[in-house]
Amino acid sequence: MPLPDTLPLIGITWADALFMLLGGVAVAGALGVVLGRDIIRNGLLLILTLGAIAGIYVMLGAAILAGAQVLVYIGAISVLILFAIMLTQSKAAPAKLNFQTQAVPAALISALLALIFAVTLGGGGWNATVFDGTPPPEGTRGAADALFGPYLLAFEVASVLLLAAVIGGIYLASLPRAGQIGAEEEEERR
Amino acid sequence: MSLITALIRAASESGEPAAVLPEYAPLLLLLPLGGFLLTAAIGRRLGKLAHIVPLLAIVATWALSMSLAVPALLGDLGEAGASRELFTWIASGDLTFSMGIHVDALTGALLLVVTTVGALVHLYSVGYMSHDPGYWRFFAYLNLFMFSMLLLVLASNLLVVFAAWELVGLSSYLLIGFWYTKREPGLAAKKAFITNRVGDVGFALGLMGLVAVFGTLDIPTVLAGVAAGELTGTAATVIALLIFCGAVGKSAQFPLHVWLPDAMEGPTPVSALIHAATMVNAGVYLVARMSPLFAASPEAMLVVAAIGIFTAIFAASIAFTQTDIKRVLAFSTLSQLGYMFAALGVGAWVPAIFHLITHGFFKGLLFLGSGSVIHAVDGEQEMPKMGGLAKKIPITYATMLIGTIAIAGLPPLAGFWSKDEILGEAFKFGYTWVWLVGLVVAGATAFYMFRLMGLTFWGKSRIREDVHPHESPWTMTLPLILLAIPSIGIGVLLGFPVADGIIVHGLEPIFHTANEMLGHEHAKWQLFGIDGILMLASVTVASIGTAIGVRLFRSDNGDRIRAITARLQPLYVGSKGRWFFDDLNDLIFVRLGGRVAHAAWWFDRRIVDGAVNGVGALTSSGGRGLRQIQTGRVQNYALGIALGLAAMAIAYLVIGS
Amino acid sequence: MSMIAGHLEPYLVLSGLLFSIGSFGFLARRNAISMLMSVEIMLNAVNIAVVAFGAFVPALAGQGIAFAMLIIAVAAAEATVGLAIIIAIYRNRKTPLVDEYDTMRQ
Amino acid sequence: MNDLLTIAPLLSVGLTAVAVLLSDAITPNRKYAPISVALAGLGITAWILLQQSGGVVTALNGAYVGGPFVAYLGLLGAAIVAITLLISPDHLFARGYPSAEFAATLLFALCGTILLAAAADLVTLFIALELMVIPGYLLAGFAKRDPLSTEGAVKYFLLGSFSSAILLFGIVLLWGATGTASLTEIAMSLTSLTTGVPPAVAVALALITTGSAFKIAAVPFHYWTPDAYQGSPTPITGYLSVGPKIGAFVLLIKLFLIALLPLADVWIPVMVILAAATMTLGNLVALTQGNVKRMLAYSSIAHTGYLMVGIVAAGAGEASGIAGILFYGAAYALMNLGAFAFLAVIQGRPGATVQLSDLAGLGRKHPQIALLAALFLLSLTGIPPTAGFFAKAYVILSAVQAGGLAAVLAIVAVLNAAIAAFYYLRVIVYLFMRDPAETDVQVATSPLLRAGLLIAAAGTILLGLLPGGLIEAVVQALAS
Repeated sequence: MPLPDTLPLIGITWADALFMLLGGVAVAGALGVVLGRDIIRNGLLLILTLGAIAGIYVMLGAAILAGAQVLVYIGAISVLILFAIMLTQSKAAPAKLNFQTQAVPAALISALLALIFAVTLGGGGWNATVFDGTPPPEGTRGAADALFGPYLLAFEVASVLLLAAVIGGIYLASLPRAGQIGAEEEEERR
Repeated sequence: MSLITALIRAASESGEPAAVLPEYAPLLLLLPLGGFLLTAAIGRRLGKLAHIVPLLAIVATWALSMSLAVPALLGDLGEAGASRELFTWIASGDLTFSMGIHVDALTGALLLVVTTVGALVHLYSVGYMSHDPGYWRFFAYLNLFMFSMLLLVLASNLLVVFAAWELVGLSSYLLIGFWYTKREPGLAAKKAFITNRVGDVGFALGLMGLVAVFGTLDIPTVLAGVAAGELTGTAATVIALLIFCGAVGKSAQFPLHVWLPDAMEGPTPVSALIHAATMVNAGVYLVARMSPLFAASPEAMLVVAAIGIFTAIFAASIAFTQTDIKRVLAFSTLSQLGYMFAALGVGAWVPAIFHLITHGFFKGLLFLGSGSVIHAVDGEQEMPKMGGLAKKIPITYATMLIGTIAIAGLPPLAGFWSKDEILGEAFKFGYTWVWLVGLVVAGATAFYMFRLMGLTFWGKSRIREDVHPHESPWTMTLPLILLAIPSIGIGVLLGFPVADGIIVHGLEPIFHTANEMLGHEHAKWQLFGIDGILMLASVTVASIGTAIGVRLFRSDNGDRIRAITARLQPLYVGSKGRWFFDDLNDLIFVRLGGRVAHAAWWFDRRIVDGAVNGVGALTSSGGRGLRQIQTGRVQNYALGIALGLAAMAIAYLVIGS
Repeated sequence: MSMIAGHLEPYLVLSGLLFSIGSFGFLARRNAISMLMSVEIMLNAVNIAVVAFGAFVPALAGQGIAFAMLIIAVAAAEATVGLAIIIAIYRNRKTPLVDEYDTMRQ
Repeated sequence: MNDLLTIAPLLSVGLTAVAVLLSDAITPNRKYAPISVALAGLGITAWILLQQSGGVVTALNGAYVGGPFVAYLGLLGAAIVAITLLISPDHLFARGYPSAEFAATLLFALCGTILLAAAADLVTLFIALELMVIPGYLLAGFAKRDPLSTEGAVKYFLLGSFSSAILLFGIVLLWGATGTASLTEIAMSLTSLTTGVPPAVAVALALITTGSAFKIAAVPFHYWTPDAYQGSPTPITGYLSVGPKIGAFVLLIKLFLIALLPLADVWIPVMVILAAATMTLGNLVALTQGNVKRMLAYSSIAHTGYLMVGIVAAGAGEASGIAGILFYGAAYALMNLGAFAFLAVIQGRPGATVQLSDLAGLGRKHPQIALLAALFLLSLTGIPPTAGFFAKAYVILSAVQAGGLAAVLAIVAVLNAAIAAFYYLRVIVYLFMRDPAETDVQVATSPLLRAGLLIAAAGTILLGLLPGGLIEAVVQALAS
C-alpha cells in the first residue's frame, strides 16, 4: 500500500517529518550531552546525536558521508572518548558538580549566539535551489571528483595530519620510557 | 671678507666647491664604528693599552672631519653643501629610505665641536679612567657614542637621524651607567633613557606626520616641500612641536630636563662629552636643521622661545645653591641650552649655532676641569669640602678660569661673542622679554660660575687632612690646555667682525629659507647705534655678575665676606649705600635667592620629577589591573572568546548594513 | 510540497543551533572530556552546514561531501591529540576537572 | 610529475619527518641522530625553496600556488625550525625527553606553514592551519610529566579547538555564501556586492575574525598565550611564540587581504580596535610581570599588535603593509627565538624558573650570554641598528602612508613602543647593573645551542644594518 504524500492528520510531508525527527533527536541528544550529569551517559548520548546527524546526511543525499560518519565518528572517536572517560574517572571526582560557576552567563551568551545564527542563517539570501522533498542523492562520483580534483592536496595533507596526531598522541599518552624523567616515579607507583 | 677668513681660506687646500663629498667621507662613520667593534672584540685582552685603537680612530676622524668642516664653514662646499649616497636602506613601493651623508655649514659647525671635544675627551680618559677595571669597555662605549653622534649629524634622511638619535640615547645609557655596580649610576642611566624615550615618542610621531604629508623623510625634499608652502597652519605647528618634543628630551629642556643633573653620576669625561659638547646639542641641531618647518609656524617658534628662555632662567636659579661641582655645571648646561633654544625660537638661527660651538668648547673645558679637580681631591665632589686649590693645581685652575670667563660672557673670550649676538638679535626681532630675561640669566651665569671658582679654588682649604691635592697627569691637563685655546679664541675667529664673521657667512645660506619665511632681514651691524648699546648692556650685566661673585666668594666663610665688604666699602659706595649693598646682598643672594632657588629645586624634584615618575607608576598600576582578567581558568577565557564573538557579530551586522 | 526539508535554511538553522549548544557545553562544563565532546558537537554542526551547502548550492555540488570528509579527518586528529593531552594531565593532576588547572595566573 | 616537482618543498619536509622517525627506530640510543637528519632535511628543503623563488608555479588543479611568496615563508619557517632544533637539545635531553618525536612534530608543523603559504582555497587553507597548530598542542605538552606543561597544553588545546570550530564555521558560511572555495573567486564575488553586506556574510566575517584573532593571540582572544607559553619547555615556547604566530598571520593575509579585501571597510575598524587593545594590553601587563618567561609571553602579544598594524595598512590599500608584515615576521622570529634561547640557557638544570631577580648580575658572571640577551631585548624594544627598529619603523610608516584609521593605529603603536622600553630595559638593568643573585644560575651551553644563539644574533644585527636585501626579497615575494 503506497503511503500518502503527507503524514495523516497533520499534513506534514514525510521528508519534513523525518527532518524534524532527526533534527529533534540531534538537538535533544546534544542538549543531553551538555546538560547531563553522568559523563558515561553523556558519551552514549553523543553517539546518538552523531547517529541522528548521519541520518540528516542521508536525507541530504550524502549516504557515503553518513557511512564515514558511522565508521569514523561512532566507530572510532566516540569509542576513544568512552575509553578516555573510563581512564580518567577517578573515585574522587565529584559527579554532581558538573558545571562551572559561570554556567548562567554561558547559557545567556550561547542563547544569544543561537539567536544570531537563527536570524542571519535562516534569513535567506543564499543562491540555493529549492527541492520538492529532499535533495537528490549525490552519487559517490561527484564526491570522488571533488576529492581527487581540487581537494586532492587537502586530502593528502589530511593523512599527514592524522599521522602527526597519532605519533604525538602516542608519545603523550604513553607512560615514560625507562631512562626518561618520571620513569622511576612511575615504577614506584606500580 | 675679513682678513682672518682670507688667511684660513688660503690655508685650506680645497678651493673648488664640490657637490659630491670625497670618497673618504664615509670613513667618518666607519672609523669610530671600527674602533668600537675592534675594542669590543679584543679590548679586554689589551688591558691598559685598550685605548690605542679607539684613540687613534677618533684622532683620525677628527682630522678627516676638519678637512670637511673647515671648507663647509667657509662656504667652499657650496650653499647647499655636499652629499654622498651610500646605499639604499629600504626600498619598496612608495617608501624609499636611502642612507646618505650630507655636509654643509651646519654639519660643519657640529663636526667641529663634536670631533674636537670628542678627541680630547678620549685623550683625557686615558688618564682619568686609568685605574678603572672597565678601561677597555669605556673606550668601546666612547667610540660607539661618537659613531652614533656623527651619524646623527651627517645623515641626510630623517629616519636615519632618528635611528642615530636612538643609538645616541643607547650609548649614553651605557656611559652614564658605566659604574653599574653602584646603585645611583644605574638609576640615572635608566632615567636618562626613559626620559629621552618620552621625547622620542613625540619625535617619532612628528616624523610620521612628515611621512603622511610628504611621503618621504629625505631632509632636502621635506624642507623644499615646506618652503614651497605644502605644510602650513595647524598641521605645521603640530608636526613642528612634535619634533621639538624630541629636541626637548635630548637637549634636556624643561620639563624633560630631569635626567641631566642625575646623569652626572657617570664618569666625568662622559659628562664633558655627552652633557656639554655633543648629545645635548643634538636637539639644537635638529631644530636648526628643520628651521623652515619651524619658520612655517609662528606658534611653534613661540613655544620654542618660551621653553628655551624659561629653562635658561629656571636652571640658572637652581645653579645658585648647588654645592656639587658637577651639578652646578649640569644646571649651567641646561641654562645655556635654554639660551640656544630661545635664540632658535626668536629666529636667531646663526647665533644659536654659534653659541652651540663656543659653549661646546668652554663647557667641555669646564667639565674636564672639574674632573681634574675631583681627581685631585680624591673623588670629592662637594665644593664646601674644597677651597684654596688654585696653587695646588695651577694648570687646572688657569684653564678653568678661562672657561669661567668665557661662559660669563666677558669679552673677548668665546662666550661673549655668541651670547651677545643672541641677546642682540632677540632684541632687534622684537622679543624684548627674551632679551630681558636673557640679560638676567647672563648676569646670574657670571655670578654662579665665579661662586664655583671661589668655593673651589680660592680662600682657605677645607679639604680633608689625609688628602693631598696633586695636579693631574699630562693626558688630562693637555686636553684642558687644548680646549682653553678655542675657549679664548673661537669667538673672535668665527664671530668677528660682529654680524660679518665666518660663522655668519657660512651659516646664513642654510637659514636663508627660514629667514625669508619669517621676513627677517639683517641690517648692517652698527657699533655706534643700537647694536653697540646692546653689547654694552650685556657686557655690563656680565661684569656686575662677575663682580658680585668674585667679591662674595673670594673667601669662604661668612665672617670674612662681611669683613672684606666692610673694609672695601668706602671704595664703592657711601655709608647709606653700604647698608643698602650689604642688606641687598643678604636679601637677594642669601635669603630671597636661597628661597627662590630652593623653591625651584623643590618644584623640580617634587612636581616635574614626580610627574615623570608618576606616569611610570600609573602605567604599572594599569597593567596590574589588566592582569586580573588572567584568572588561569580555561572557561573564563572561553567565555571571553564567546563574548567577543557575539560582540563582533553584532558590530559587523551594524557596520555592514 | 515539502515546506522544510527541501529548503537550505532549516538545515543551516539546525546547524547554528547545534553549534550554540556545543559552545554552551564548552563554556559551562568542568570536565575536560565533556568540553572535548562539546567541540565535537560543534564540528558536527558545521558539517551539517557543509553538506547542506553541497546539496543546495549548485556551484558547490559534489564539494560538500569532500569537504565534510576532510573535516571529519581533522576532527579525528584533534580528538586523538586532545585525549592524549587530557590523559597526560590526568596522570599529573589526578583530576579531569579543568577549573582546577589554574596554577598559572598573574 | 610536474605537480610533484611543484609541491617538492612539502614532500621534502614530510619525508624528512618520516626519515627522522625511521632514524630513531634504527638507532634508538643516538639522541642527536634525529636532530641531524632533520637539519639535513631542512637544508634540502631550503635548497628546493630557493629553486622555486623565481616565478609562480601551480599544481594539483590550482590548489597549490608556489613561488617567491611560498619560498620566502618556507625559508623563514625552515629557519625557525632549524634554530629551534639547535637550541632545544640541551634543555630537552637534560630532562630526558625524546628527540625524534620532537623533531618530527616540528617538521609536520612546518609542512602546515608551507602549505598555508601555498594554499589558494579555503579548504586547503583550513587543513594547512590545522596541520600547523595541532603539532603545537603536542609540543606545548611535550614535558608530559611536568604539571605546568600539561596544564598549558590542555588550555591551548581546548581553546584552540574551540576557536578552530569557530573559524571553520565562518569559513564554511563564507564558502556557502559565495559558492566557491577559491580565495580570489570569493573576492570577486564579494566585489559584486552592491547593497551592503548580507547578514550571513557579516556573521561569517565575525566568526572568521574571532577564529583568526585567536590564532594570532590578539586581545581579547589572547588568554591562552601566557599560560601555554609559561608552561611549555622554554625552547618550545620560543618556537610557539614565533612559528604558529607567523603562520597565523599568513592565514590573515590570505583571508583578509585576498578573500575578504572587498569588505576591508567593514573589518578595518574592528581590526584597528583589536590591534590597539592587543599592543596596549600586552605591554601594560608585561610591565607587571616578575617571571621573565611570562613577561616575554605578554611582550609577544604586544608584537602581535604591531604586526596587525601591517594588516590594517594593507587593508587600507597600502601595498607596503604586507611587506611590513613579512619583514617584521622575520625580524620578530629571530629576536624572539633568541630571547627564549637565552632563557633556555639560564634554565640549564631542571626545575629552574627564571624570575627577574635570578638574572641579577649575570652580565658580570657570563658577559657573553648577557650581551646576546641584551641584543635581543634591544631589538624587541626597537632600538637601532637592530632588526626590531626597522621592522617597527616599516610597519608603522606603511600605516601612516595608508592614512585614516591606519594612521591613528600607527600613533597608538608609537606610544606603545615607548611603554615597551620600560620592561625590556628592566631586564637589561638586572643583567648588568645589579649585584649577582644568591641563587647560582648555571650556564652551560653546548655547541649546538651556541650556534643557534649566534645565528639568531647575527640575523638580528644583519637585518638591522642591511634590511634592504630582505625587503627586496619580500617585495619580490609579493609581486607574485
